[in-house]
Amino acid sequence: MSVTVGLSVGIIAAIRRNRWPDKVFTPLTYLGTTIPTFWLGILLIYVFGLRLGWLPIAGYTSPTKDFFFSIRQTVMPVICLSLFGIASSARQMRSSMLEVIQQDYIRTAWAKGLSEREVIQKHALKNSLLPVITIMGFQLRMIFGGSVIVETIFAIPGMGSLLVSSIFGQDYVVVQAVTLVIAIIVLLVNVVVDISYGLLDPRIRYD
Amino acid sequence: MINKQTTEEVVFTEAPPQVSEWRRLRRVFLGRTSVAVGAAIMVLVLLTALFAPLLAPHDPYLVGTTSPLAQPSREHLLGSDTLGRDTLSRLIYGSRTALMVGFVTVTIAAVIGVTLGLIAGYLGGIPYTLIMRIIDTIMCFPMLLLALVIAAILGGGLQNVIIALSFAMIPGYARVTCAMTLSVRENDYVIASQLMGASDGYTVIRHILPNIMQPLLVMVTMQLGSLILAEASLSFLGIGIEPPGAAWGAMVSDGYRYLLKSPILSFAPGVAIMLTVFAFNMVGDGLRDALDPRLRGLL
Amino acid sequence: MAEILQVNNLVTQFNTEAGLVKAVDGLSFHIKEQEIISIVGESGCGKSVSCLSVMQLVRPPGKIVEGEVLFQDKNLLEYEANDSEMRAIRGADIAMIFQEPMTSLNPVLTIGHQLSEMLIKHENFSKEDALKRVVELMELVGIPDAENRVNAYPHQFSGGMRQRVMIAMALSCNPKVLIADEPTTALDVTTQAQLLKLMTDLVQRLHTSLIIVTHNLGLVARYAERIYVMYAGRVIESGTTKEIFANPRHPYTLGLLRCVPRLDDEEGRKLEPIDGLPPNLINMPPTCAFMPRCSRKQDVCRREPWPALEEVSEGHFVSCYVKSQEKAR
Amino acid sequence: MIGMTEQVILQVKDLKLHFPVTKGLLRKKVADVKAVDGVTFDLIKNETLGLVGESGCGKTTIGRCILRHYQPTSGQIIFDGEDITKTSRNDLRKTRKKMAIIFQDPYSSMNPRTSAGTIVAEPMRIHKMYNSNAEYNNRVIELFKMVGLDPSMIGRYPHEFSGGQRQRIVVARALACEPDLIVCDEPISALDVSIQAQIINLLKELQQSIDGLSYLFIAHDLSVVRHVSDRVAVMYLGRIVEITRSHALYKNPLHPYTRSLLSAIPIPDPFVEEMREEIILEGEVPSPLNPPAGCSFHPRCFMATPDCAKGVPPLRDVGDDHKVACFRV
Repeated sequence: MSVTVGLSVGIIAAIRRNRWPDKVFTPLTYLGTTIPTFWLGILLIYVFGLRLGWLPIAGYTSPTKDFFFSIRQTVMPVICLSLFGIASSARQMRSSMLEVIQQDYIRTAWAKGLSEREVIQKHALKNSLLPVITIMGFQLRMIFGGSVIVETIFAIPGMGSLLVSSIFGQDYVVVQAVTLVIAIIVLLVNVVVDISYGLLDPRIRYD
Repeated sequence: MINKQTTEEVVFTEAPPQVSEWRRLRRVFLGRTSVAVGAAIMVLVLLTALFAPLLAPHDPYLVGTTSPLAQPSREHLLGSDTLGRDTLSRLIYGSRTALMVGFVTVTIAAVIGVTLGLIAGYLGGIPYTLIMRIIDTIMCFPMLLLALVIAAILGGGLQNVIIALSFAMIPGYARVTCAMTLSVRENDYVIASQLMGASDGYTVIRHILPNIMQPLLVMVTMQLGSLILAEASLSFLGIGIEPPGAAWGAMVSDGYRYLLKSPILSFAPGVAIMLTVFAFNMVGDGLRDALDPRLRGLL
Repeated sequence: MAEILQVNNLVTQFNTEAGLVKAVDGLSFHIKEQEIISIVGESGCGKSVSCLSVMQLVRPPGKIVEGEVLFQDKNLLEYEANDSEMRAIRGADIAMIFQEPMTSLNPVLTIGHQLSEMLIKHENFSKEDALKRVVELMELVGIPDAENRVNAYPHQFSGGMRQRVMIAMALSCNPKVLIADEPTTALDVTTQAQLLKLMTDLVQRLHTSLIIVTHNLGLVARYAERIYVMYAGRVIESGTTKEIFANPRHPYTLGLLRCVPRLDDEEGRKLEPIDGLPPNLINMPPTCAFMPRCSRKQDVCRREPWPALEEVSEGHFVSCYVKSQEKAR
Repeated sequence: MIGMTEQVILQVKDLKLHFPVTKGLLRKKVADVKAVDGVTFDLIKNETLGLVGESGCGKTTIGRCILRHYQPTSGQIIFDGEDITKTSRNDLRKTRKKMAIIFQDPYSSMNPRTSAGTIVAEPMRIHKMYNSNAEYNNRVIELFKMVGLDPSMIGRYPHEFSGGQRQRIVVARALACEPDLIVCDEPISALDVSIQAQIINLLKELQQSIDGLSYLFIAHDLSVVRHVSDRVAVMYLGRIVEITRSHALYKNPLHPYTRSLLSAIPIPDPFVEEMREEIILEGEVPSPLNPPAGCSFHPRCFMATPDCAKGVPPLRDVGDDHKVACFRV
């Protein structure tokens, strides 16, 4: 999923704080959280689909049918969906890291004579990931919200566009069903987040 | 008396000289370019919305002021849409829709959410469990989907969009307020007030509310940005404003079909949305940094 | 015995939004091999910042402006803060124990991991050997059931036990100098006594020099051989503990000794507080910083700049124009 | 022995407070934390009773019970002739007017968004003591003068005061409704050494000038408690182990815990320190969740015999207003 991409980019952006990567990435993350998904989709279609003609503008093909065409079709929707996630997890990671390096135990790590790389990797990273993981749960929900729009724009027959069309068609049984499915997925994700939180933070253990 | 106040002591105080909140605010808002630009855009958008009838060069609802899908010209700076309506005027009127939905929704959501959060956080026990369980359940659904479904059940129209978005926003406020109340409640001055014999209402209004106001203000500002984004998304999907009303999201959606012929039609409202959201986020960011006590001394 | 660590004219400043804070303002002190000295002062007098400056661990906006930190005749301030030379000294030659045992250990790493890190880094231990040594170290500092608790996390330890871990960590590479910054302030009295006894016993066995940084005059009297009294970023009086307690010459030292309640007080003794408030270190006037609170000040104190340290008897230095002759009690 | 002429303002009889420990979703009770486990003492009008012990011994909890912040599990608290464990919420308001509390941390004791004058006036306004703003103002000015603050600082906000000045404001607030009892919960331990004496002296002077003002002085520092109190109660794991006149406590401590506690506190005098015997206690304070059987101190006690594990020693009078809970004395 695109969340993984988002997080790894976020970490890289965060660790190189206050140097040139920070100066480049941070404004970009602001841009990423303010750009409307649907508008980004249209921009992408306009530039890569219509002007340059590199990628197909819409539709969905099963990867078993035509693998490469399918990949090319999914590039733009994935970028669209993941940009917000990448941007906001990068921002979260950065501020969380900045907070962690102020802590007493980081001072202890410095006092041990460790190098910057060791201090960051061994002592700061795990701690600063904790709040980011909580945010990731939220992000997944945002992606579900976004998928409604992205599927509409790129004419992908998915759950989101099904929901929209059934809402307009006033087919409430389908609306109910789709909502239920999404709620269950979100719940499952929350459980996964909770479990990984417990694995990372020894202070939280479940009976 | 033990502690004689001498003139010399005025020079030597233990408490560091504090930089007043206004000064910090000014420093953050003028010192950081992004925040300053954000604040400027925000003021601009607010003024545009307020004086839309004076600023708009044409009637935004008048069909056929020029030929349909006209390209930008001196008369029509941003061209016209399929019905020949002036895009710039519709853009200006669209700011009203965006801000109106934003402000009204934030107000409704904040009032209800903060009240719920205060009750849950201050009383604890059964009210806490009850309120937080309901909040958690609502939070299982993505905000946009929730608003979409509610709007679908209630039917279109701006009013229902506001209701739907408010409902989707309440859990956020309730959660944040509850968490802050729980931490403020632990302060000795709250306990002291209770032990003096103050009533719960007095304690909440005098001691808790004033001390959670600042972070709430930051949250409200930030959420205005995401609300404008959400409203745009809904109107893009065709929910919300009814024709011939102007909304940015709907304008993007209209222009989308004529992307090759007249790209400006969907680009212009997109830029407007982005700038406005950016402005509110920046101002919120600036407020947060200026008001964060942990950053005191660092800025 | 030879001086192992010598700090000369150290100046550390913090550039804050409220103004320039001279946290340490021309501090000099030294410690000999196997000596136990104490730096005494109230909060905000710059004692913690001095320790961090020695290790070059001052964080921005703090900055070491000038001075020398001579360790085995090398000036540590010539190294960049995160140079490999500086890092090789940190932990291995000069170790530090911090005030807050609750927050000074990394919550997500095991005790064993945190203790073995320095052994692997500075002493080239293998992972297995390091863990064996860690168990020995934990037993040395009196942590019961060390074998099993190697894999525990800090939150499973009490404050006292965590500070024992910190002591074990600090002494793991046999440092030449151990700096303990308010090591027991956050702990209970009986735990405090346990830990200081442990620490002083261990440094004697390991031939380590110990600097106890504290505001507690009782601890100083019990454990330190020499003391430095700090006020507003400077040493205002120094000498052997017995000399200072018997003949305090600076009015501030005298005031400190008279304002604390003692267990062996006569019934009805009235405490004599020091008037006024500790100074805030922004925009300090050039005169003696204690002058506004001083009950023995004379005209010369208002006119002249802060007096230099002056030797009044062998090894007893004081920075004061008046030099009180009164006894502490 | 309490003389007939002395008026008892507060009587605590067999006070117990057990916090249930719950587990799981259904909040099933699995155990009790016996924070306070059968405490009995009297407080005489105009007297200061010191309550001393290490963290977790229940001293703060007792203070909070007396103010009915916590509802005791059993026992009686008789304040001014009335058992306040059973008063209704409405009548409690009247009782609370006659009691006040001073907290440890002067920074969190005051709402940062209200001015010093408003803070001091708050209890009076809650109890609607006066009719006009001018009357409130005059009383606030009077209180400011009483605690040694310049009345011109009434309009200032908490962050503009130093720690010591804030604690004076808190004292002024506590005095506002002319209470009979002030619970001082570690009122000086967050302050600087040179400021502590100012607050101690202030509290003592106020007691001398205000007729009928009693203090319950809770602290961990025995030298401070001994200095301010007429009588001292030493607590260990929710129980009082020794209670006596304060000067007798240093001269003739009976309970082994009191003796080791006294020994753990260093005296700021190197000459005295050389002569003192050191009793270093083994181990740490056990968890009140699972206290040792019998005398809860026996696992750490240097005087313990096997019999000590068999029963809880009662607090018995050994004459001269001295009570101790130990089988061996």
